[in-house]
Amino acid sequence: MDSLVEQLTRTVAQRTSRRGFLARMGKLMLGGMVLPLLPVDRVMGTARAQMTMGPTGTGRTDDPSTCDYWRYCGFDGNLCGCCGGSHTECPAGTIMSPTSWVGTCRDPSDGKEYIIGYRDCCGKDVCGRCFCENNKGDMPIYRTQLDNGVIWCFGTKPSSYVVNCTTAVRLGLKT
Amino acid sequence: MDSLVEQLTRTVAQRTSRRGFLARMGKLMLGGMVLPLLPVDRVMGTARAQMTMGPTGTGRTDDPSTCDYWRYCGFDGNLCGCCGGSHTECPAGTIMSPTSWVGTCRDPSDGKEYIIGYRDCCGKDVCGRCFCENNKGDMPIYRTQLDNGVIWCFGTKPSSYVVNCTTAVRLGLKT
Amino acid sequence: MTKRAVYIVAIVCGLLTWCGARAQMPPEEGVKVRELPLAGPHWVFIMNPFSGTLQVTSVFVVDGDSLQIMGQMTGGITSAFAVSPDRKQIYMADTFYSRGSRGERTDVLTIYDARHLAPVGEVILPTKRQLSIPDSSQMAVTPDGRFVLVANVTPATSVSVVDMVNRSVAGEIETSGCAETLIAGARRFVSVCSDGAMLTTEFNDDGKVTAQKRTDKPFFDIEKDPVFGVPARVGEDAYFVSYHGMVYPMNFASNPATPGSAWSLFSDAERQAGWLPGGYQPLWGNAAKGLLFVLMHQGGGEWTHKNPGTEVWVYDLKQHKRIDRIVLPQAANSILVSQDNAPTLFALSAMPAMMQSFSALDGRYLGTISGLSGVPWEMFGL
Amino acid sequence: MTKRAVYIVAIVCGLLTWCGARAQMPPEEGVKVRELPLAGPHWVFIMNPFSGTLQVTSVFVVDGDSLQIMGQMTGGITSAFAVSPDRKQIYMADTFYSRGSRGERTDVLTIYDARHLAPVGEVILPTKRQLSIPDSSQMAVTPDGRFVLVANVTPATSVSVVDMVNRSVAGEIETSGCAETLIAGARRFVSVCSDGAMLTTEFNDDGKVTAQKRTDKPFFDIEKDPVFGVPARVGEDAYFVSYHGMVYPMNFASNPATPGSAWSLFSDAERQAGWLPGGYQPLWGNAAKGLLFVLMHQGGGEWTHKNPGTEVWVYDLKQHKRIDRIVLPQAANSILVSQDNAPTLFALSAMPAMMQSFSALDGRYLGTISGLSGVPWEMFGL
Repeated sequence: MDSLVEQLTRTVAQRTSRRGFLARMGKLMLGGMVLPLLPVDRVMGTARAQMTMGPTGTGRTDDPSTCDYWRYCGFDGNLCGCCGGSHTECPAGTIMSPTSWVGTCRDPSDGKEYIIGYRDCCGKDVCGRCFCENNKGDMPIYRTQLDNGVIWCFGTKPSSYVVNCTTAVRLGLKT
Repeated sequence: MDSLVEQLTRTVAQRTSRRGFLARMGKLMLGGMVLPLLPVDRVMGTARAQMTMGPTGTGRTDDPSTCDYWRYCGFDGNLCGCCGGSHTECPAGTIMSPTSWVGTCRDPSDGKEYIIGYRDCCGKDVCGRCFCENNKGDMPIYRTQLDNGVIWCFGTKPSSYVVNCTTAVRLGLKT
Repeated sequence: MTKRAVYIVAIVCGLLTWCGARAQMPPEEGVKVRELPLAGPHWVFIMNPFSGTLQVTSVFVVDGDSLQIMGQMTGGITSAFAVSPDRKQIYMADTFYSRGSRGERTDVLTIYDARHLAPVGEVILPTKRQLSIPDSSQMAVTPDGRFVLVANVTPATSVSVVDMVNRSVAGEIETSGCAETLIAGARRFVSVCSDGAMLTTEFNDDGKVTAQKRTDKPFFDIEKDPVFGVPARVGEDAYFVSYHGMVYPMNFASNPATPGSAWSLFSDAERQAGWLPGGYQPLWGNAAKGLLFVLMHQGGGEWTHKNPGTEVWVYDLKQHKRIDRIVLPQAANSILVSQDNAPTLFALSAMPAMMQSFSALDGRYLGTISGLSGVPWEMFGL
Repeated sequence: MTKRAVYIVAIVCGLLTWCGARAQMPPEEGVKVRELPLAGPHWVFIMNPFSGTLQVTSVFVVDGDSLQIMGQMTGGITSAFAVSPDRKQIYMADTFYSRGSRGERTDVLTIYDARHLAPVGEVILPTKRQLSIPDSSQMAVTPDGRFVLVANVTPATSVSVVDMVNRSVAGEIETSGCAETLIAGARRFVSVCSDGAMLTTEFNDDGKVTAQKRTDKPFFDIEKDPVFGVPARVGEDAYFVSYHGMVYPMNFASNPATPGSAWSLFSDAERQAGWLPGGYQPLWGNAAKGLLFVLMHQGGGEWTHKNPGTEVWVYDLKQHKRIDRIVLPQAANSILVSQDNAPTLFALSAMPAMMQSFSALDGRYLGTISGLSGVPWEMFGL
C-alpha cells in the first residue's frame, strides 16, 4: 500500500501525459490492488457541486494563521503553522502523509477556485493549537476522499495514524 | 512485588499482634526484597509534624463531593465520587491499588486527627472530573510514601499505572 | 526484636500507623470496586475520541435518569463502540501503537463485561480499522449476538466479521466503493456507496458473502444534496437525512434495499428562514413511537452540516409531519433518543462539555450533567 | 482507453484533478518536513504530562526568543526528559502499555535527533521507572554523554544506568531509602534520602557502583521544614530550598557531598507578610551570574508549596542577598532560567496554558506564548 501510494505520487509528479498516467494506473490496479475507485467525472462533478453551493462564512482571508484563510475552507484539524510547521510544511519529526482529503476553495486574490489537499502530518500526538473546523465539501465516509473526519495518514512511512497537525497545499486549479 | 504487597496487606489485616507482624516483615525482607525502609518513629514523627503545621485552608467540610471535604487535606487527583465510585469505592472495572500515599487530616465532627490513605483506582485513563489538589503533608519523592505526585498503583493486579480516580479511606486514628 | 524488625515497609506505612493506633481506632475502612446493575434503557455511553490526545478514546457510562456517571472505559485511537443485544457485554474496537503514537499497530476488539466495565477478552483484528470520527456505522452486532462487524478503511473499504463464539475473525468482506456496516438482519448489513447507491451484503456463519446486491440507482443525489452518513433506524426502516433536510427512507428487509418516497423536513418558509439539520450526530429515531428527531440550526447556509443545533425537531414518520420543536437551553452537537416507550432525548454539547436530558414525547427539560471532562463528541445507546 | 483506465484512485484524486487542469495551473505545491537549527541557549522544552490523559506526555519545543513552537515530542506515561550535553540528542524515558491503559508494560528510553525531533533509536528499560509528576531529578546524562541515568521507584528506589554507546542497560544501582538522580560528576550522581541525608554514588563504565557514601547527618530537618525535591544547580553547588524558604547549599564535588551554611530567603518582615516559595518547579539557578530564582506567593500558610507564584525573587548566591523582585503579569506554576550570559527567565502557567518570558538580569517583560494546549506542567532547558 505504502509503496503504491508513493509510486503514484511520483508518477503523477513526473508524467506529462495524462493518458499515459491513467494507463499506468490501470496496470497498477490490474496488479491486484483494491482501492476505492471513482470515475474522474464523479470527482470533478463533486467539486463543481461544491463550487455552486456558495460561500461558507470562512475562507475569505489571505492570512494562513487564521481559520478564515481561504485555503482552509474544508479544513478540519490543527493548523501546522501553530505547531512548528506552516500551511505547506510539517513540523520537524512528523511524518508527512502522501494522501489527503481534498476541498475546493476560492483564492480571494485572483477569484479562482483551487483544489486544496489537506495533508496530515502524522506520527506525533495532536498539537492541540489553532484548531479549525470548516466543512466546505465535507462528506461522510461513503465519499472517503472528501471526508475530513477521517485520519488521513494512509501511506505514511513509517506508518502512524496519529495526527499532529494538518497542512493545506494547492494541488491545482479547479477546471 | 505484586504478591508481596498483597500478602502484606492481608497480613496486616489479619494480624492482631504487631510484634508478630513486624517479625514477619523482617523475614520477608530477608527474603531478598528491597524496599524503601523507614523507622516507625520517622513515619509517626512526620505525621506529628503535619499536625503541628496548622490549617491549610482546606479539609474543613463533611461533604465528600467537594475538594474541601476534611479527608482530602492531602488529596491530589480526581474524586472517585464524580467518576462512578465514591470516596471509599473505586468505579466499576478499575483496579483498586493496595497501596497509597498517606495524609493526616482532622475530622471536624470529632476534632480528631486521622491517618488517611489515598488509594488510587487504576487501569483506566484519568476520569478528569472533580480534580482536587490539596497538599497537606505532601513531600517530594525522597519521602515516597508522602508524595502525592507519585502514581500510586504499586501492587495493582493486573498491574496498571494509569489512574482513573482517587479515594480517601480512613486508616486509623493518629496517635 | 532485631534492628531490622523495627523498620517498616513504607508502602504500608498507613496500615502500620494503624498498628500503632489500633487500641483507640474506629474500624479501618476498606476500598471496594463497584459493580453495576444491568444497563437500563436510559443509559447512554458518551464518547470522547479527541480529549487532548488522539491516542485515547474515553467513554463515560451515564445513567440518563439520575444523570450520574456510572463508570468509564478507555480505548485507543478513535474507537468503535457497540453493546451486545443482551446488554451483558460491551464491545470496543481499538487501535494501539506499541509506542503510543508510533511503532507497531495493533487493532483489537475488546470485550467488556457490562456489569463490571472490565475487559474479559479480546479478538485481534486486521490492522485496517476505519480511523475517523466515531459513529454507529463503524461497528455492529448481529441480532443474535454471534457476529460483530467492524468497518475497515485503508482507504479501500471492507468489513471484518468477528465470530464472538470462537472469538476469532471469521472473514473479511469487501464492500468496494461502499462504506458503513449498518446491521439489517440476522446475517445482513448495509453500506452506502460513493455514487449514492446502497449495497446490501448477506453472509454466512463462516464469515463469507452469500449475496451482495446494489440498488440499481442512487437513492439520493450525491452531487446536489448528500445525506448524513448515519440514518435514523426504526425497525427495518432507515431514514437518511440530507444536508438540505430531505428524508430518504430505505427499507432494509429486502436485498437490495428498497427506497421509499422522499419528503422534506422543511416547509418553504422554514427553508427560507435558514433552518438546516446539523451536528456530529444530528438525527435519531424512536421505533416504539415511530418518531424522527433532528438537531436543527438556523443560518450559516451551505456546508454547516456539522454546526451545533439550537433546537430538536420531532417528526411523525408515518405522517411526515413535524409534531414538536424542542428548544435546547444550550446548543448541542449530538443527539440520541432512547428506544423505550417513555423515551428520553439526550443532547450532548462538546463545549462546554455537558449533556442535557428531555422527555422525548413532550419536550420537558429533565436536567443536565455538566463538567464532563474533555470534548465529548458522540453518544451510543442501548 | 479501457473503462478501467478512466477510473482514478480516490486517494490521489486531488493530484488527478491536477492532471485535468494541468494546462492552466500554477505549479503544484509539495509538503516538506521541517528541519530545526541546532537548539539555541534560550530554547525551552515544555512538558504536558496530564493533558486530558495520563497515557501521553507531550513536549513542546519552544524558541524562547521568538516565542514560537518549533515542534513537539510525544511520550508515554509521565515521561522523563533530558538533552545530551552536545545538544544533538534528546532523551525521553517512556512507559507504554500494550493496550493503552492496561496490558503489557514497556519502559523504554527513546533517543531523538534534536534537529529532526524524530526517534532514531531506543533502549528497553527495566519496567521500574519512577512514574510521578516529571522533574529533572528523574533522568540525567553524564557530562561526556556516555551514560543516561533513569530513576526507578517500585516503590523501592534504584537507578538504571543506560550505556548510550552500546545502547543497552549497563546496570542497576540501588539507592535504598534515597531517591533522585542528580548528576554530580563524570560518573557520580546524588540522591536525597528519606531521613534528610544525602547519598553520593560513583559508578564505573560497567554500570557498577564503585563508591556510595551518605552524609553522616541530615542536611535539612525533614520533620520541621522539608526541601523541594529539585535543587538549583550552579556548577558543583546545589541549592536546596525548603518549604519555609531556607537555602541549604550542598557541594557535590566531594563524596559524600559537603553541606554549606544555611541561610534564609526571607527577612522577618517578609516572613510575617506571608511570603513563601511554591510551584511545581519553584526554583532555578544561573551559573554564569551566580543567581538563584525563586517563585514566590503570599498567603495561604503551610503546605502551599505547590501554589502558583505571583513574583520571582532573585538572589545573589555569594552575598545571600535578594537583588530583584520580578512581578509576574500572570501567576505561574513553574520557572526556568537559561544558562547563558544573557539569561532569560521563563514562567510557565498551567491554566491558562501560557509561558511568559523576562530578561533574567533586569526583570524586563519580553513576551508571552499563549494558547499552549493542555496543562503544561514543567520546563526543561539546555
